Amino acid sequence: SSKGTSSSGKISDIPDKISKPVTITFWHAMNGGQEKALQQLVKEFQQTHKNITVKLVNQGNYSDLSTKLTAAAKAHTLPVMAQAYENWMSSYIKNNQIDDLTPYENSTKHGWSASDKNDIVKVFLDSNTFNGKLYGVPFNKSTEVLFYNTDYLKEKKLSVPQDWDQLKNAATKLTGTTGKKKVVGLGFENGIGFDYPAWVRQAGGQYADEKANKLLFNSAEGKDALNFLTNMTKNGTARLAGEDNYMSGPFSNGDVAMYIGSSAGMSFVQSGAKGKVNWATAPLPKGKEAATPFQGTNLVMFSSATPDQKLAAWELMKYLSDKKPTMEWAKATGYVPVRKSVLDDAEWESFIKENPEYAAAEKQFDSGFFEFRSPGTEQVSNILTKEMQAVFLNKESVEKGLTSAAKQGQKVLDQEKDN
Amino acid sequence: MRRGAFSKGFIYLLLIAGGILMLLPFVWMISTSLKAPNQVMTLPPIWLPHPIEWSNYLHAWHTAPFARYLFNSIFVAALSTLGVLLTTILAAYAFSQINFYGRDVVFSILLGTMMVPGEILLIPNFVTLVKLGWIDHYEALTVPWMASVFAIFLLRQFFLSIPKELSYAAKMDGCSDFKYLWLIMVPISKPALITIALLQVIGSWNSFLWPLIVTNSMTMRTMPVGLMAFSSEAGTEYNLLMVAATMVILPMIILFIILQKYIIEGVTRAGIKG
Amino acid sequence: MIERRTWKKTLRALLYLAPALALIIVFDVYPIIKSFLISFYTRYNYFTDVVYARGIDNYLSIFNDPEFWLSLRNTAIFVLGVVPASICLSLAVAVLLNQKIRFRGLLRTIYFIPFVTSVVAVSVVWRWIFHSQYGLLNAALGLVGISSIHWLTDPNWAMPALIILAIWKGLGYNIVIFLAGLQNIDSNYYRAARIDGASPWQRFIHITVPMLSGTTLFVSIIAMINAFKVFDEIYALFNGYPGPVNSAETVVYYIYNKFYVQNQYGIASAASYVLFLIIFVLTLIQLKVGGQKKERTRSKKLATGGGR
Amino acid sequence: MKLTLNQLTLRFSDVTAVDHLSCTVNDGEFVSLLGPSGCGKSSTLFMLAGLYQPTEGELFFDDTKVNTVEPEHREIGMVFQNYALYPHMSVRKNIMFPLKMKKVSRKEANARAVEIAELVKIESLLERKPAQLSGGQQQRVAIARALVKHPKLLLLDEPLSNLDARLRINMRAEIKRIQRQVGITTIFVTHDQEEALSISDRILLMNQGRFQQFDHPQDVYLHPTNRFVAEFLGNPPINLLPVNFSEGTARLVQSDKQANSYLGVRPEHLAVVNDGANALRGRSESIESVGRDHVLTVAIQNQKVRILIDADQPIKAGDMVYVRPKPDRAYLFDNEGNTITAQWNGGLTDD
Amino acid sequence: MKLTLNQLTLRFSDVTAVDHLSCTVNDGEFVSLLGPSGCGKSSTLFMLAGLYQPTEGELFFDDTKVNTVEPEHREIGMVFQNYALYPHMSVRKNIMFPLKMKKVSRKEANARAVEIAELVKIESLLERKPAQLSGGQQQRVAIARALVKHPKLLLLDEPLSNLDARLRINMRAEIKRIQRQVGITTIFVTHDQEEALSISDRILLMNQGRFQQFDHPQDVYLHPTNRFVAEFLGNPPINLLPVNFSEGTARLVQSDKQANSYLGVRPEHLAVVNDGANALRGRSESIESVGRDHVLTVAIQNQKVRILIDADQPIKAGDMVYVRPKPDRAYLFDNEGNTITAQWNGGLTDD
Ligand SMILES: Nc1ncnc2c1ncn2[C@@H]1O[C@H](COP(=O)(O)OP(=O)(O)OP(=O)(O)O)[C@@H](O)[C@H]1O
Ligand SMILES: Nc1ncnc2c1ncn2[C@@H]1O[C@H](COP(=O)(O)OP(=O)(O)OP(=O)(O)O)[C@@H](O)[C@H]1O
Ligand SMILES: [Mg+2]
Ligand SMILES: [Mg+2]
Repeated sequence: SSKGTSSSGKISDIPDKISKPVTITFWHAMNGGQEKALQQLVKEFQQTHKNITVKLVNQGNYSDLSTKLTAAAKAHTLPVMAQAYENWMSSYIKNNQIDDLTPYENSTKHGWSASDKNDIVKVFLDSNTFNGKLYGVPFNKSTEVLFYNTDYLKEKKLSVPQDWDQLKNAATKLTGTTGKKKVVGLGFENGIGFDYPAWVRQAGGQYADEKANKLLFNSAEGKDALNFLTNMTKNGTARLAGEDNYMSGPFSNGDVAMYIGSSAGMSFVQSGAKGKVNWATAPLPKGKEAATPFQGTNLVMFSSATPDQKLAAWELMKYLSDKKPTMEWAKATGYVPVRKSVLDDAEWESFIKENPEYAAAEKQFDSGFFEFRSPGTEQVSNILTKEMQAVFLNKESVEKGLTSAAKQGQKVLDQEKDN
Repeated sequence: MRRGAFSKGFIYLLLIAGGILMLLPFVWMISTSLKAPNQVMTLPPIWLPHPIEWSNYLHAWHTAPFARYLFNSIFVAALSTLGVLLTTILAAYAFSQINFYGRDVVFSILLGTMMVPGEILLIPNFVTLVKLGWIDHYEALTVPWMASVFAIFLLRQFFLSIPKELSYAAKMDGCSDFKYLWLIMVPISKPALITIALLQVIGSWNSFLWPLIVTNSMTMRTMPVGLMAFSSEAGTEYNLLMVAATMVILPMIILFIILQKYIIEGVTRAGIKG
Repeated sequence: MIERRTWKKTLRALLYLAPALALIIVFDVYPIIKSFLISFYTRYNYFTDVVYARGIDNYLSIFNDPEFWLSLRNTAIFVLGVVPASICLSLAVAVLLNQKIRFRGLLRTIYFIPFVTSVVAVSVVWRWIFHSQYGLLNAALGLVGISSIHWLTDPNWAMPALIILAIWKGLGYNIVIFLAGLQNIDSNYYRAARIDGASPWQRFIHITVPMLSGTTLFVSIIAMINAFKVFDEIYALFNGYPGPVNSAETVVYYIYNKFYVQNQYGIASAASYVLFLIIFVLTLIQLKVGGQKKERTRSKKLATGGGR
Repeated sequence: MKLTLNQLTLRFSDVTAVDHLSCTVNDGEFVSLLGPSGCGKSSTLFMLAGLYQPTEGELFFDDTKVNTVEPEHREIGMVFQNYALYPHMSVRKNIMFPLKMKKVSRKEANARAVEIAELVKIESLLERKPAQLSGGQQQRVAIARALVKHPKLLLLDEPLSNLDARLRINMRAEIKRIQRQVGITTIFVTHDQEEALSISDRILLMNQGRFQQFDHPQDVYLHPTNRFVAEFLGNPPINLLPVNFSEGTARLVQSDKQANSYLGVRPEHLAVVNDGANALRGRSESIESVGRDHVLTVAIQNQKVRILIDADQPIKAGDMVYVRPKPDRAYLFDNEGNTITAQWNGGLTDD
Repeated sequence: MKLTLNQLTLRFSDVTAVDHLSCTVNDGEFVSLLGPSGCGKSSTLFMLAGLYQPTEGELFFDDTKVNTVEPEHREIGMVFQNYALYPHMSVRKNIMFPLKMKKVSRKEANARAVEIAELVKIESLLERKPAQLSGGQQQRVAIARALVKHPKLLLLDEPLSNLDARLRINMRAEIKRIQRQVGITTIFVTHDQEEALSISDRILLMNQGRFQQFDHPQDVYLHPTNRFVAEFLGNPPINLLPVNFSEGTARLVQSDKQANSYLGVRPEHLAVVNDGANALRGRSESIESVGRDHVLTVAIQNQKVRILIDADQPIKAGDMVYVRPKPDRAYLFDNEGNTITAQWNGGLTDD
């Protein structure tokens, strides 16, 4: 199958301007406050783009959205644009369902200037680039941070951990009975397999080679990372969210002193911990290297749309990733802004002052990386989760767990490729 | 006599113990819906919210267009239930009273359709609805649910247990098969029909993925979709979610309280000797 | 009156069946056939329906997949754990609730509530009940000296936890059907049995159970089918994961995963048909066994059929 | 409507309920169907109604063959042995149902239902459900439902079995009146012989699915065509004495083995007389009074004979008496049970 | 077992089915319960069985109050008016069921079931399901089921209504025999008076839920305590003539208005005589023969009177005849229907 060439992606196809009113449908998975914020941005967009009507369609959560997109692709009723994760995008590209945005990006009339391109956080652009072509525009991005209970740290006279050793040390010290509570030092979310790439990177290793479609984590560094985690879970200084589902629960209860989790969880910690514990966030401690995964979706446009619609979609993408909108978006939702220039903005700075916990995320842009994007990655992470759980439960050795995960995962990737 | 009182007491004890277990999540739901966020996830759980946050209800109600959702839910549930009753009564009649060629084969095939996981059928059905042009229309929410193999199977079992004497008597009275079905079998099967209606309404009411998939506009969506507004990838606003969940299930509980009377009100067969 | 079959009757039956059949063919049979075909496509484009190769590779691949066998095993355990217990319990509760007792309406409503309560509320509370540290269940077990069980994080206990939840959740549904079935039993038979000296238990065994056999057969078939297709409960209890170390991964979870996560439509379809075949065979057996019993009770129908 | 049954047969898997039954019922006739329990009476009615398809044979209404006509098109009124009332309908609705099926206007249907309900004396029960009625009341509803539409053929399967004697006499008079008025051909199954004898135009007797006799009531009673009919009718039952019949004279014998035929005489056709000519000598054993009847039991050799006597007849237990049958009211049956029509001069001897 | 009913009352929402009924049934007695349809017979049995709780009053078995004893502990055998056979059990299983409940061994239970089935002549039907039986056969299964366990109290609700006369006589003799043998106290509801009169030790008569008379059969028949009893029993029914009774003499009057009492005479207690002393003069209207009965109808003034006559009495329609009641078999009832016990010298005149 031909990769990435889409029929309507040539510069010549891009209209000069939108002369007739055009309506674009935008399927998203933003709910509650996030949806309200998105609606607000779109409203503002439409005020400056009178010819464009944006129909926002809420398609539930991400998994519902994905299902719906699959169904729509099958029925040939895809919208003009949608949110998409990178690994979804690689499927869509394989099936020629989304458009290469490079011509738009480079279009003199409608594209980004060089400074624009530089301003957008590199890791975000890179994660949207497949075979040298841009297929998406970063939209709602989050990252992993370290949450910690400031009271507990103060009590044990610990400073915020900066690297693995400090982390391990703090976890050990924080574990035990504090007050009336039995406290565990460090917590991880249940889908630990999804975090594993970061740990491997921090250990100095590589998780996978995307081009070769090869998993590489079954390496010395991979083992180091897993050993590091396993030692802590086995001696009880670290735990998974487990039956508590999300770490935000036990953390805001004071049952866990620190945890590593998505910055998107902050609002939940905020409301859950209110009046119970004091807390703050910090960038992830580093191992041999600093490495922070960035997650979240991007905006894509589907090939089935008309040229006018595509141009309109591009305009919207451009707008949403512009400085002011992305700042508004970040402020309203807790996602990170996609432009570096935001960080120096006075408005943003005063916002950060009021909400210092949001600072941790943006501090990590430089150590940021994006996850392995091939079709099947999600499944590989699931396999890893399962095997890591088995290792934590002493059902398997680190060695065997990793080998088995690599074997199963590689099989999935190979199948996906054939698919 | 004393034994009777004793066993009655024992029955109550069992039923109430079981009842508490049944009620627990419901109570939790209501109590959570009245909590401030920081009381939601505490362990051990807080059962009596303090203070009681009535404002959660107001807040949740405004988060999504629940009035519209409510109307859609009622409309869709009513329509698809009526449809299901109609098709079910007719089909169950054929399966229970008419001995036709291929009856057992057709029935087996119908049974078979229940055994394929619905997850597999979602997308082909979506495609069909697109071809019919029903996406984002009430047709998509109702028509596919207007026939239910489960209901046909259930009603067939009931129809089979109606004494044939009644059909004889009806024929003597000059009643055609069709009229016999509507005037005798249907009223006598009231408990079964109400059960079917109840299960259908609840199924329709609680169905979430389907309305989400086959509709695109807010104005076409139903109550459970409203629950979406309170979850995100990283967590859930449980207190508001429980408000919404309470709003979603309350009509069902009221409906059940109304309908269960009719399920109890069985039909005695008196009037037929033997 | 059941009698000889004729073409005229067949035509009439078709008329009665037409509305239901039309819908079922369009929305059930057609997609089933369609996905059945897909289960034989080994290389093809799902979106354009262009098929490059057909074969039974999908089937071979699932049979060679240890994960599939694991999910099959888990499903079997689940079905065996849920169906008999659920039927017995719901029958018992239905019979009790059918008694002339006070607060009957209220109690019925209470038993019905789990069936309508939101899945999220249910899962949150059950996760609390199963919580190893703060949970109700462990507290109760602690009273009888059983030490704390890690219901949700120990792979050995995840399935029992899931089974308990599923029984609880399905109870109301079965009870409602049983209640409707109980209404169908004429009270005269209970009167006769009391005169014959039958105790409440004996009346249950000799009148209720046999006269309810049609309903029980129905409920057990439905319960079995539903148990084989279990999915939501797993999602709810383990928050989207198939339990610790996949200890609660069932066939439908497997299928879901293949279809919606991995986009392996052919394999997912193939797995569906393996599941289908298993359920179908078991249902036929159930119908046969249950049907024989009913044959005996309903032989009057056959007999009138003799008057040709 | 004339009714013709031609070799009508109904077989269940292993039982022949009705066995080649042939007869013709005239238009407007009132026929009672009599026979022992399980002899096929209900089955016959069900075939007439079209509810059972005959296994063999033909059925004609007037001159149309109706074997395959659907029951609902036969215009029949039927009272089922087990009532078969619609449990979910009130008495009123039950009775109105056949009229509703005939699309009679609601108002008229109601009026007619009320009228017929008064006739069967259930007018005060109209709003009740069948489950709230006594057995006899249910039965009366069933009668009302069958009569209300003035059917062309009325099939009554023991319609009065649960009614008290007084009501029963009333009801049958009413049924008979309506039947006459409208001229409905009626088949009436009953176990009450007195009833059958008093209201039927003709009586059809069946046994084990087979035809026995079809005649006017007094003929069936007084001129039975076989021993079954003679034995079946009459209360107290007919006396049957083993006799050796030859040359116009019947001689009482000791045992069935020695008998070549049986002499049947009904208790009311035996008289206690003073002389021994054509009479049998025996010892009076007991006198029983039941209501208005006084039954004398006489032992003649080793046979017991019952005789109906007047209350004032001065006979005591232990008396030796002569018993003589009315000559034209004594029947001779051969060993197969058929009536011997050969000349019998009334000669009778006990030695 | 002795049975005592004390002011037993049963009310349904708006109907009083049984109204303060009191009586005592002796141990081992065979009592028939008689009364018009809907008078509360079945309801009374249901209370005795414990299936209905009396609204008022008390019920004693021997000397124990049993109002609240559960039916299953009362050791009762019952034939329901609607049979209530277990449809899912074969005839054999139906009959064995009460024994199974008593934990009688399978083998013995089966033997007893077969034995009793032979008694009611259904031994060939043991493997059938109730739905495959005729009405009478079902009824016999119900009888067998009630008898098989030799209960302490036997309640029979019209157990023979669907049996033919011959079988009926057989059955009742068998029931009576078992009842005697085991000494079971039995309450028997029937509509067949002849039956009630012939097998009961005593007859209890009810009307509209209320007690009427409880006496030995011939007493009820010959000495009715009120007009209801007199009218209810007897076939053809008693003749009731409006009379003016004074000074020991009854004078026939034209209409009910003029009457201060009624003279009741059963048809068999009226004789056609030659002289007019204490007799009424009338015109013979018709003679009907029904089975063995010959009923002469005589018009006396504007009253119709039925008389049972002998077949050979030489009376033709149109004859003028004198009709005279047997003096001690004629009853006087006052306007409330109570029997007037005042001296009546048999004097009777029609003017
Ligand atoms: N469930 C009920 N609800 C209301 N009234 C009832 C109910 N059952 C019986 N009755 C009424 O109570 C009265 C007595 O009924 P019961 O069945 O005892 O009569 P019965 O003497 O047995 O009559 P039958 O000879 O007709 O069977 C009747 O008038 C009947 O209509
Ligand atoms: N469904 C059936 N299957 C098998 N045998 C049957 C069935 N129905 C009736 N029979 C048998 O057929 C014979 C005739 O039954 P039918 O009901 O006609 O008798 P009946 O004359 O009405 O008797 P009764 O006076 O007892 O009601 C009986 O021996 C009966 O057992
Ligand atoms: Mg019959
Ligand atoms: Mg009764």
